[in-house]
Amino acid sequence: MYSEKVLDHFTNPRNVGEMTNADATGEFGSSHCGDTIKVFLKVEDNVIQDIKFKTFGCAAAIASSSIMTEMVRGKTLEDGLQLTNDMVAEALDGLPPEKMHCSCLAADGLHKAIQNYLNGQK
Amino acid sequence: MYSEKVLDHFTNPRNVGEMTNADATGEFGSSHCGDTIKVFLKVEDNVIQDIKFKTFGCAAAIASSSIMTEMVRGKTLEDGLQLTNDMVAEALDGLPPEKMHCSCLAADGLHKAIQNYLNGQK
Amino acid sequence: MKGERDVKRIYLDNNATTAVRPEVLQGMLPFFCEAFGNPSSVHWAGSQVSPAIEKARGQVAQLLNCQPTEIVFTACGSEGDNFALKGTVDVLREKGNHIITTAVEHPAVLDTCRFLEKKGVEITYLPVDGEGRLDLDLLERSITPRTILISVMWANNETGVVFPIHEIGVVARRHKVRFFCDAVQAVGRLPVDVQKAQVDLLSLSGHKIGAPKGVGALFVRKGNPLTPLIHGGHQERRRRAGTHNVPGIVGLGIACQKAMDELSFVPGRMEPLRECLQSGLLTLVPEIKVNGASAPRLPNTLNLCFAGIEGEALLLHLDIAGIAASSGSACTSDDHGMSHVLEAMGVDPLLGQSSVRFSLGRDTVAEDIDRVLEVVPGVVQKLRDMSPFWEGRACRRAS
Amino acid sequence: MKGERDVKRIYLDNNATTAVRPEVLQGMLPFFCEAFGNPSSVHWAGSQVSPAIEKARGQVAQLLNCQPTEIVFTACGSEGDNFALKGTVDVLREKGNHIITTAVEHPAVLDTCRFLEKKGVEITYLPVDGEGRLDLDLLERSITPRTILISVMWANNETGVVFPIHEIGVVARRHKVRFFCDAVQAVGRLPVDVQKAQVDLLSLSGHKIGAPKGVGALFVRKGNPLTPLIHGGHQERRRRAGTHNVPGIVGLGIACQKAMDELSFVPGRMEPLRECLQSGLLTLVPEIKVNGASAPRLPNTLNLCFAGIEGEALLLHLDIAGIAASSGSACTSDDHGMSHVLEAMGVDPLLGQSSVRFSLGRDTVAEDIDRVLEVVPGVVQKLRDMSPFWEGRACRRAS
Ligand SMILES: Cc1ncc(COP(=O)(O)O)c(C=O)c1O
Ligand SMILES: Cc1ncc(COP(=O)(O)O)c(C=O)c1O
Repeated sequence: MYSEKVLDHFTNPRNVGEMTNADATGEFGSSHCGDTIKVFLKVEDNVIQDIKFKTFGCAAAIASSSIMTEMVRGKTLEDGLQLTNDMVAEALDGLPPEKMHCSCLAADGLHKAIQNYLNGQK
Repeated sequence: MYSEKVLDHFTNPRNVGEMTNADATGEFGSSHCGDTIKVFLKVEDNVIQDIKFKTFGCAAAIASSSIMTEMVRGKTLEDGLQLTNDMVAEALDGLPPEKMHCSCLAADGLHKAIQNYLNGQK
Repeated sequence: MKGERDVKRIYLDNNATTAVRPEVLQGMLPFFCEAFGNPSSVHWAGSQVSPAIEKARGQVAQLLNCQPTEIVFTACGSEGDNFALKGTVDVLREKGNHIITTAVEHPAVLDTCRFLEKKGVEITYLPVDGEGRLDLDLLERSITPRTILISVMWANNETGVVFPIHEIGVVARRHKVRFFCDAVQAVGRLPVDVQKAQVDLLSLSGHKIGAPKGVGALFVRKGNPLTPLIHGGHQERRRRAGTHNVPGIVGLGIACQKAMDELSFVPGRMEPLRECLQSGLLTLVPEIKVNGASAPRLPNTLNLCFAGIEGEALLLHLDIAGIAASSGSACTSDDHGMSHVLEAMGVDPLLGQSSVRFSLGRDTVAEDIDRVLEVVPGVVQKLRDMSPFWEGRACRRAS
Repeated sequence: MKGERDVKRIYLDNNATTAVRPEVLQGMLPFFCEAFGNPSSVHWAGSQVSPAIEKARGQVAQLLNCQPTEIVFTACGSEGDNFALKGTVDVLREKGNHIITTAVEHPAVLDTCRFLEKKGVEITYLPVDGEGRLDLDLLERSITPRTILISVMWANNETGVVFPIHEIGVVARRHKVRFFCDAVQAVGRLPVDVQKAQVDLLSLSGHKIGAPKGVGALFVRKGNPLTPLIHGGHQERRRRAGTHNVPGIVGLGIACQKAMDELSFVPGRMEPLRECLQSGLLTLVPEIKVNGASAPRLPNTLNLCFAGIEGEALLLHLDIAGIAASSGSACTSDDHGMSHVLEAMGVDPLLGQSSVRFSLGRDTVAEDIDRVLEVVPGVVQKLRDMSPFWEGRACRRAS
């Protein structure tokens, strides 16, 4: 059902945890299934220096969250905003069709955090 | 499905055939299934001296016809009239429930022949 | 009743059911005690099993030339027939309430139609001619704006008569009427291609093609919604609830695969044997009638009437000689009276009672046919000799 | 996904399905390739087989304490449920159109009720309390002169909660309302006696008791006519058409026989293991909730909520450790969101998403339970550590 990549990120999720000195946080809950992500960002010079997450959800949601953090760490905020759930799913070598919606969680949580950061700077 | 007795009378029916010099004949067809018997009687002193039959029908009908002839040969006409389909079925060690109606054929055909004989004598 | 222990058993009742093919059973075996999971489960026990279901779905789809998603697994041919008819009536109730079928369908279709008739559905039962053939023009003329379904079997189970499914498909498409075909007897014996035939729904049953009893399939063309017959769980994309019959489905897949592999030669091997049986009987036994003789027929089916005798009595004699055949459909063999199929063909009621069906299988060999030809004339003679309807014809026979 | 090759596989999902018992498979084997006949056929191939069907019917009847003629073989529990509900609605349409059921039935009942509702049947879905229990008074008060059926399951598949079937039977009899019981989860785990329970219809499914998938049975009390779900041939006294699934039926018979033999000790062996699992988890893992803890429950079922985490993620971790369990019913495990059973029990929606069901089988041993107790605390901790809903509770856990 799940790819090796999903299983890897599910069993050994990267960048799990909280950040006490985050520059921004974003929380996103899927209305579809109740899955929820919380994203913590450390930003410097428009670049995501550090990122952490906490996720409540199924394996697909957890793996998506984990790989998302790897995909955007060290990238610019613009890069982060351009991350799509398809990119997340693809990086995981695909997700079962009925689990595709779980990949949104990761991208949407990230976008929320970036927006919060940008709003805070204004 | 069928008893050994039925199979025996079906494969080796007794008294099959016609009788050119019969004292009476009787034909009976079941309205239920189209099975038909023709009974030939030779009567002397109120006793069934000889009996033959021809039957169109399933194994139960043929076996009933055959055993019926054995049951009444040498018996009086009154005995013959008292023969019931239950007696026929019993003599065959029973018939499957859905085949019970086939045993009527034999008794009814016999009764018809006896009635014809008695009517002819009147 | 049983064939004697020392006689060779010859099975010529393959339209009633077939033996499970050994390779089918082999393929099924791991799914009883080892890979026993519920394919709907996400853990190892389920995920061991769900690919096997999907593989089987692909195998069935390939045989019918459709998409795997268009296959719904069922428990038998009868379920598929009920599902197609009742499901269509429910879902197209707005559109109309008229069904066109034939007088010679299997009871799973006919009885369902009679049930639906009681619920207010109008049913046209198309007649057949003396050879069991449909009148295609009459079919087309029977279509009204309220017609929601045409239900015609691919091949008749009793006589083997094959209907012009491709032509009916054209008519159905032209009038935009949904077309259901009960192909239970045709699958594996004829090429059954749902694209060429333009059918929208098509039922098949595993046990007629070397898969086990208890499994079947319904092809449901994409875009043809159907109300489930069995509501409940999400199985089969919510079209048929109930835990999957995993071993049965796996077996059905393998049987379809095998049928596909063998379609080029197995039917071609059966037909000459059937011809040999037919011409042999016609030569050896006077006053017999081959039902549907001049219609296109399944390569394996021979249905005959033996004037003057009753079919079941003949069957029992054959049985004692080790030969399994059937009178009409196995489903009605404990009913007396004539088969509805022969009745629709206008066969004389008395003659109709003498019908016997021989249906060959892929394992049937020439020696089996020889043996039948050896046995039948004698027992027919014996029964005719004791039949009140044969008197006076004795001479004819002798000539 | 699969358990690692080197971990011992522990199957604790017996409410989803069970492995076929070896003695059941052994008994079935002759009926695939050798005794393959159609039991409706009169020749040797059929008569070899029909006694086996009747033997199995007797075995099922004995387990339920009814007459063999009151058993109708089906393809699965879902078919039995649909048959009982739709067949009753059709046959008692004159009498009324109200059905009383519960909010926690299996989808095979609930979905069928929703379908019937769309057809104008009035359905009362009785609520349950926080422990999953019914209010018997409310049930009785819900009966109207138009009530034609009470449909209550014997035991709930998700929580194992057992309903007071005998008391409901008394109420149904008193009001002369037909009573159907989905006993799919109860059969083989509790004594199920249709006379004591005074039920009129009762469904069971083979694959929950060591028989194969693809076979089930419906008890239909004499004098309770039921419109067939599958019309067609004369099988099952015209109550269910379709060629008999001979091997499946034989297997069901043997499984019922075994269940009968073992009823005195197998459930009694499972219950302490379940208690051990329950108390072990309650000790080792903080903030968990046993669903239905104070209601009477099946001896093999344990349903828990693990606050702060999502059930499927926990299941996958267990799966990787070789442990097969399930979240709610296997039938809905690919649905997200809370089970309708826990919802009806008023479980908080977030908590409801964390539910996991362990269901023991006759082969479960103490080592299996030990292993689960070894694995669960760690993975729960791991998931809670990454859950945004667990923050701030970390201290509580540590205490
Ligand atoms: C209570 C209950 N009823 C009905 C069913 C349906 O049984 P089957 O899957 O055999 O159709 C199940 C099985 O999940 C069940 O647990
Ligand atoms: C043409 C036809 N349709 C339907 C059926 C019913 O199939 P099953 O017995 O698998 O339900 C049969 C089998 O006798 C058949 O020959």
